Amino acid sequence: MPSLSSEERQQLHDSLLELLGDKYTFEQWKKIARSPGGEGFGRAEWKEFAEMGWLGIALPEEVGGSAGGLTELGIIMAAVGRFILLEPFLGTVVLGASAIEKAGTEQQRQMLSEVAAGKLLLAFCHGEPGGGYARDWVKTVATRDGAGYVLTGEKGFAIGAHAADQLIVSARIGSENGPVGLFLVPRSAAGVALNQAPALDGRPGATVTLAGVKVGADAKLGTSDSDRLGVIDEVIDRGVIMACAEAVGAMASVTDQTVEYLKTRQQFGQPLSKFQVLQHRLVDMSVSTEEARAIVHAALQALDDKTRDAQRLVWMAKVKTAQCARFVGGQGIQLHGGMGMTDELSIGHYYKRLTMCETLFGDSEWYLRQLSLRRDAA
Amino acid sequence: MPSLSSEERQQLHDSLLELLGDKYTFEQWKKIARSPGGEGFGRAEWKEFAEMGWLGIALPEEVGGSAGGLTELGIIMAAVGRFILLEPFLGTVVLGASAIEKAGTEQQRQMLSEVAAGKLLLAFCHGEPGGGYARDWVKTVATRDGAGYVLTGEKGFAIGAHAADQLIVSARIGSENGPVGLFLVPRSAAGVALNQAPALDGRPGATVTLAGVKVGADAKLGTSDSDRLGVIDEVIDRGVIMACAEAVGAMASVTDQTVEYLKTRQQFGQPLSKFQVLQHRLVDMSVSTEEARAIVHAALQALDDKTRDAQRLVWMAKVKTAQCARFVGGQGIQLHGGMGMTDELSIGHYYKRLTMCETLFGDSEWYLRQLSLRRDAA
Amino acid sequence: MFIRTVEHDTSLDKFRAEVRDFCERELPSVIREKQKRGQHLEKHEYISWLQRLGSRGWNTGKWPKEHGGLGWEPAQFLAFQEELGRAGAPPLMSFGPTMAGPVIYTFGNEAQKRQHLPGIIKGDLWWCQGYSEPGAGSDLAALKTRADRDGDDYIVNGQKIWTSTAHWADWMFALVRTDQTAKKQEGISFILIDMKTPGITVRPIIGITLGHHLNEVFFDNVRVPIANRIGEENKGWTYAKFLLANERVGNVDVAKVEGNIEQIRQLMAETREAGKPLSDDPTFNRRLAELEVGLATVKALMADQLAAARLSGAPSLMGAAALKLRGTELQQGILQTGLDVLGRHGMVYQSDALHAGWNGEMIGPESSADVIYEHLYRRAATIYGGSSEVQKNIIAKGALGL
Amino acid sequence: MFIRTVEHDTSLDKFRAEVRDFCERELPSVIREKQKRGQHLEKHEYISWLQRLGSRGWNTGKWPKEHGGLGWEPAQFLAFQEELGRAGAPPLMSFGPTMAGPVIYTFGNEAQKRQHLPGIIKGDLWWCQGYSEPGAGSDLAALKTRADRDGDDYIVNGQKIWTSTAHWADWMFALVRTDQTAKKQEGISFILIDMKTPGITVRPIIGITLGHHLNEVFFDNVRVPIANRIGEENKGWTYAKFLLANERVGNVDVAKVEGNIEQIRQLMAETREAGKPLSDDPTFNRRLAELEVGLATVKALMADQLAAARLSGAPSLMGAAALKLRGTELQQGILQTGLDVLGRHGMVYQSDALHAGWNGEMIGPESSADVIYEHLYRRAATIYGGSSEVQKNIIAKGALGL
Repeated sequence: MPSLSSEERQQLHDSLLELLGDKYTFEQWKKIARSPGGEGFGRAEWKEFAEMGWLGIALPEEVGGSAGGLTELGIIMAAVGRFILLEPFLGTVVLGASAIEKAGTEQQRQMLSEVAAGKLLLAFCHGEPGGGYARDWVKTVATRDGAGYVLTGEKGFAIGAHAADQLIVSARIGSENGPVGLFLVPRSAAGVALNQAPALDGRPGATVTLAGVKVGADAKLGTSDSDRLGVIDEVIDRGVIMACAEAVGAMASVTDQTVEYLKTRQQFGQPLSKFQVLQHRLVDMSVSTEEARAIVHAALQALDDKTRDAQRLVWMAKVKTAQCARFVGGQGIQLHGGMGMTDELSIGHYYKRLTMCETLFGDSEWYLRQLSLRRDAA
Repeated sequence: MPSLSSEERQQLHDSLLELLGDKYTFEQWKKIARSPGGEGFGRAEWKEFAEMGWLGIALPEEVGGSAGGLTELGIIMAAVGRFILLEPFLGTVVLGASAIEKAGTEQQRQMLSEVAAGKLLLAFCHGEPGGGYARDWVKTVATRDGAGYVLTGEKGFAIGAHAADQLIVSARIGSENGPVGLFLVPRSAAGVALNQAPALDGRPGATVTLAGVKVGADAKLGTSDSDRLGVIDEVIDRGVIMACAEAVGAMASVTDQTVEYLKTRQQFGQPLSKFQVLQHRLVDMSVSTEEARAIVHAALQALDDKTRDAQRLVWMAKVKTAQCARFVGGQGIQLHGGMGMTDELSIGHYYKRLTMCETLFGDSEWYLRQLSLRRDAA
Repeated sequence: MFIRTVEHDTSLDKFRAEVRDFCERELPSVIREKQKRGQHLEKHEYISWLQRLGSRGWNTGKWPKEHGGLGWEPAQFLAFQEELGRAGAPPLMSFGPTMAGPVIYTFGNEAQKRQHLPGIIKGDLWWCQGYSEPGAGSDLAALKTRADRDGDDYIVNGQKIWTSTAHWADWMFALVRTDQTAKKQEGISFILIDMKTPGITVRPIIGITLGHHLNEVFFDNVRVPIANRIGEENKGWTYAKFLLANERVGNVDVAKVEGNIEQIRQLMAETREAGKPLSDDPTFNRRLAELEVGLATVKALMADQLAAARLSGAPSLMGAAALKLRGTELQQGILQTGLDVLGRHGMVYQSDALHAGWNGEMIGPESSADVIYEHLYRRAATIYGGSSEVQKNIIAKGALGL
Repeated sequence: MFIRTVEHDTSLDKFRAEVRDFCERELPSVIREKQKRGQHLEKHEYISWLQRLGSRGWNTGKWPKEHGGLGWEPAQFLAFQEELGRAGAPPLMSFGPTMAGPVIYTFGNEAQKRQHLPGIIKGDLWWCQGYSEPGAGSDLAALKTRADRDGDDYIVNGQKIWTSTAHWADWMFALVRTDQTAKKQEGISFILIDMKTPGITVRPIIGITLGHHLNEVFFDNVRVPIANRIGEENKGWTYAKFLLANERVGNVDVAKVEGNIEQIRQLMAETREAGKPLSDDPTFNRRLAELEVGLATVKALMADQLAAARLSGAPSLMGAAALKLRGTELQQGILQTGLDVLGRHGMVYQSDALHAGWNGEMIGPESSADVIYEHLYRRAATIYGGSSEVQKNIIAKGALGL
């Protein structure tokens, strides 16, 4: 798998931190998040990220990407986490783009150049009410309608769906027992109804009701009618590991912020950082971050190397990262005391984002179950 | 249920601590435990406990007992735990005696006066290989033989079986589908073979093979052939809560010992007890002990009051006590450092005994499972 | 070990029935409905309910009879809380009945008792707690808000922070520094402040819940009569600690915790994984069982503390600390489990749904917003009333002599 | 984040096959059999195997070639350990190859290298570690054993404790105080002591395992040539820390941990609950999965440390501390799970079965005694090599600047 050298990775990492540290301050974050009538993220910022080449990092060169590996995309997602960026990386660059790349025709894959250019926003609408985290629970049906299809069903909450240009919708082709296909559905198509709501972390998204939505034949990703659950599995795994990478960046920031806060906060005549109990807590936060970083790195590499145990490593990384995120996020608030409880400080927002990363695509208990059920895959 | 007043309980408690603190020092403990060719406990001590009235505390007055409640027996078991007494309280006074009391005929119950007098040692031989902690797993069969029975089967490891005068053996009457009865089997009866071995805590016990052991009609506890699984359930529950009470006493001692050790052990120019991390660890040990004490007390009272939720409380007490015992025992060793690892100091022996109490009759996970399966019983 | 006898009181069955019956008749349907939906009450709604309870003396049932209470035994108070919880009534208010009241009747003078106790008993007035300051969190005694004598008044200047429901409060009990030179615990006085006094500014703090519960309170030359001081000048720390022990026991509202578990059980039944309800899932059931074990333990610890309080007038500082530690951990554990269920609905947080009149469409189970609100709010449970770390310091020093 | 590239080396497959083949042919059947039963090896058995490994240079494969090693990359060393584990070979010995050796080739002089490295490479000689003392546990630098100059010798007096396998050792590397007046870290020297020197008494400590592994070692006017000092006098603390970082990485034997998990999996299959094997039990399977996640994490941390060691000659003190923390917690977690299985067999501990020639009847699965022994022995894993608390102090100071 092509990927950048260590030096190029270091440069990418440095440029992310430099630009974001400079421009994406927490004050700026609040402005974007709270902009009245806004979409919950910054269009201008998205454009700038595109110009930096970040959106196309893992896309093929022929669509304007850098042909980097998932490790490189992971470096970007870690920075996304470190600054709790509000822009739709997961929905568009990770899930949406990989669905199109893996399942789309040559022509459909041309859309990826618009992704790389920051001109196309995507949302991956797969999960459904009643399915929980199960990946194969699809009740939405795409019945044939001439050369095209009519989609009917309900899709669960997806962050960013409210602003996506195209929804990528899974549906069973022909009947409720048919193979699962993936369809491009314009958000503005007739029959698409969104129930917009914020997630725990305040990011808007929506559930989607498809009431006889007519789409053309070319709305289906790929040409065959074969079952796409395998592709969906890969797309979700990519979402999993990228949410983990994001969490690792967020945890690193929480740990840093908490160390700094305790060094300055005076109580009982000395900085809180002088209390051994708090020192050890910070150590546990730091080591937890390091644990997650190490196993996420190992999983990214396994994906890039396409090793046999890659999926299992991704799931293991999810388990460990979720557990660490819970601990680090919770302690971030605890050690900030009352300050951790206000909406004005960043620490609570990191906590919320970590909670999202922890549960997106399945929580640690769910993956432990999957790991124990599919031990033979090891 | 008759039980002593708070003042009488306090007196009982004080007399236990006074006598045992005086006579059952750890040096004495080692002498008893390591006596070459010994039985692993002290016969002389047992006699003395009988004279103090401790063995009959919860037995009826007509057999020489004090007609105390289980709360009083719990006070004794807590002292047993505090001094990690080696004598067969659980097997004889708790399990054996209650089986006879609950299932025996008037005549059989006369044996209890020998228990109270310290002249009869019992072992409760119920669990079997392959059964795990399941309480209804009985494959041993008692086929009829004239007026008596012939017992055939295998019983799992029971502490104290090596020295018991009578084994109380569960067996299915008539055939492998028959009702479960309880039988008194002299350890010396023909056809009884013991495989003696030490448990983790060094206390000897044995597995028992019954190869066509002939016993008389009066060996069966009670006269009817009705199923005794209900009685067995109650006997085991009594074992559970008394093992918990024992663990509470042992935890209190571990906490005290560790506090004392850290107050004297100098490192980095000050007593270890001055390090905040260790202070908070001791607090967690102390609070854990207190939690276990509180819920065990609540369960003892529920048993004495025969409330509807008594069994559920006993199981909950087991879960909590086992979890606390694991923590307290483990930290006892950890905070003693290398000293915790030698066979010469008491702390390792407390650790081992706590491990036994934790797992006897089922561990915390097993009871959590039972609690969640029988939620309707709440 | 196992020495104290807690009597098993079946005579409470009648009392329980009385409470049930009362709630049935008296709990306003708007409150009942809001409670069911996890919606937040307006102050006037809350007060109207507290006044009804007050008509029976139930807000302060556990107070001694001599001070206008009903002299309830611990078991009766627990039973009362349980029945309220089961009836879907709002939790009891603690600022007046559990915190201010006992300090006033224990350390206050006759005039103060006459002035303040009836309002607390009747449920008319709302209290808040002026303890924390920007520079005094864990280190409460480092507080700087000062009260300087001027004739018959103190002139109060300074700032309190994290003041729950200060925007609703009629009165605040507050710690202020009356001696600037003494060692920090020794220059503190305990005073009662009428929140309508000129010079007080209450500024909202929006929490991570997105709700307004906390406040900053600023004092700019606020005149408080010296007659409003409880007990002796500069002895406020003693009363503060007395109050804290009560507060910590009060931090653990057993009925509320029980209600939370019930709520989670319900969430599990309403949430499906590949079509099957989570209430069939062994892992979730195991967690539920573990939470129930935690509840039983906290109840047992609570029974001890209430018995101790009955014997000696207050819970032990050590016992209260242990109870607060484990009670708040349990609360967080329960609400974490709730969140783990809600992940399956996309972790949507429709905080607007917490207010009456919202007419959006709920995503996921009806209680979702309430559970997430509570989860976020209770992150503070191990911080407020003295953080868990502070509780452990207290036990280390006080109980273990470290 | 995610910057370093660890190459994925398929060329190791051939090496792995070579190790497998070697073990197949060279591992004595008596060792293989004992390993399978979890029985303890005699010293001569262990040495005979180490000598065979030594004939290939494999004891010290990760040493640089210039010092007689094979210059293995981290991945090759991990692969080697894994194959040994799978073949049922005993774990590698760390005192010589991981601890003494690297200190000697990094800080020792030519004569010392000539004298000591070949014996470590060949696997002929047994080393032990003279660090802990009765008054110097966590506070290692408080050690008191003194070495006073007398001509060309040091005269050593004092006591070491918790000395693993001192009763087998030919040599000890030890920390001794050579300056009684300097600040505690600054008066320490690192010396090599021939265990046959007159004046040394080794006294066994029977552990809670009931086995003899630990010792006290007494020094009564023991003459050690000054030529046996590594590096400069009074600079021993520097070498000691270098060694500790290696020791801590060595504390986590990944192959052994992997073997333990396999052992537990086997125990689960052999143990029944109401007739059904525990390997069908979802709770146990969940725990197994969690242990596997822990193992994967520790492996990832280990790969990092080995890479760091390759780049800079030694693992980072911080990274080694983190790895030691989590690695030993994992080990204890695995062995606790083993114990939880064995509770179902009555928690019998037939420690005699750990020695060859025992002909009793085993109660429960064949590995029971070994698992309990290991469980008890590994209680010390969070104590030896610097307790977990000490590791956290190291990270707090060194990595977080607290």
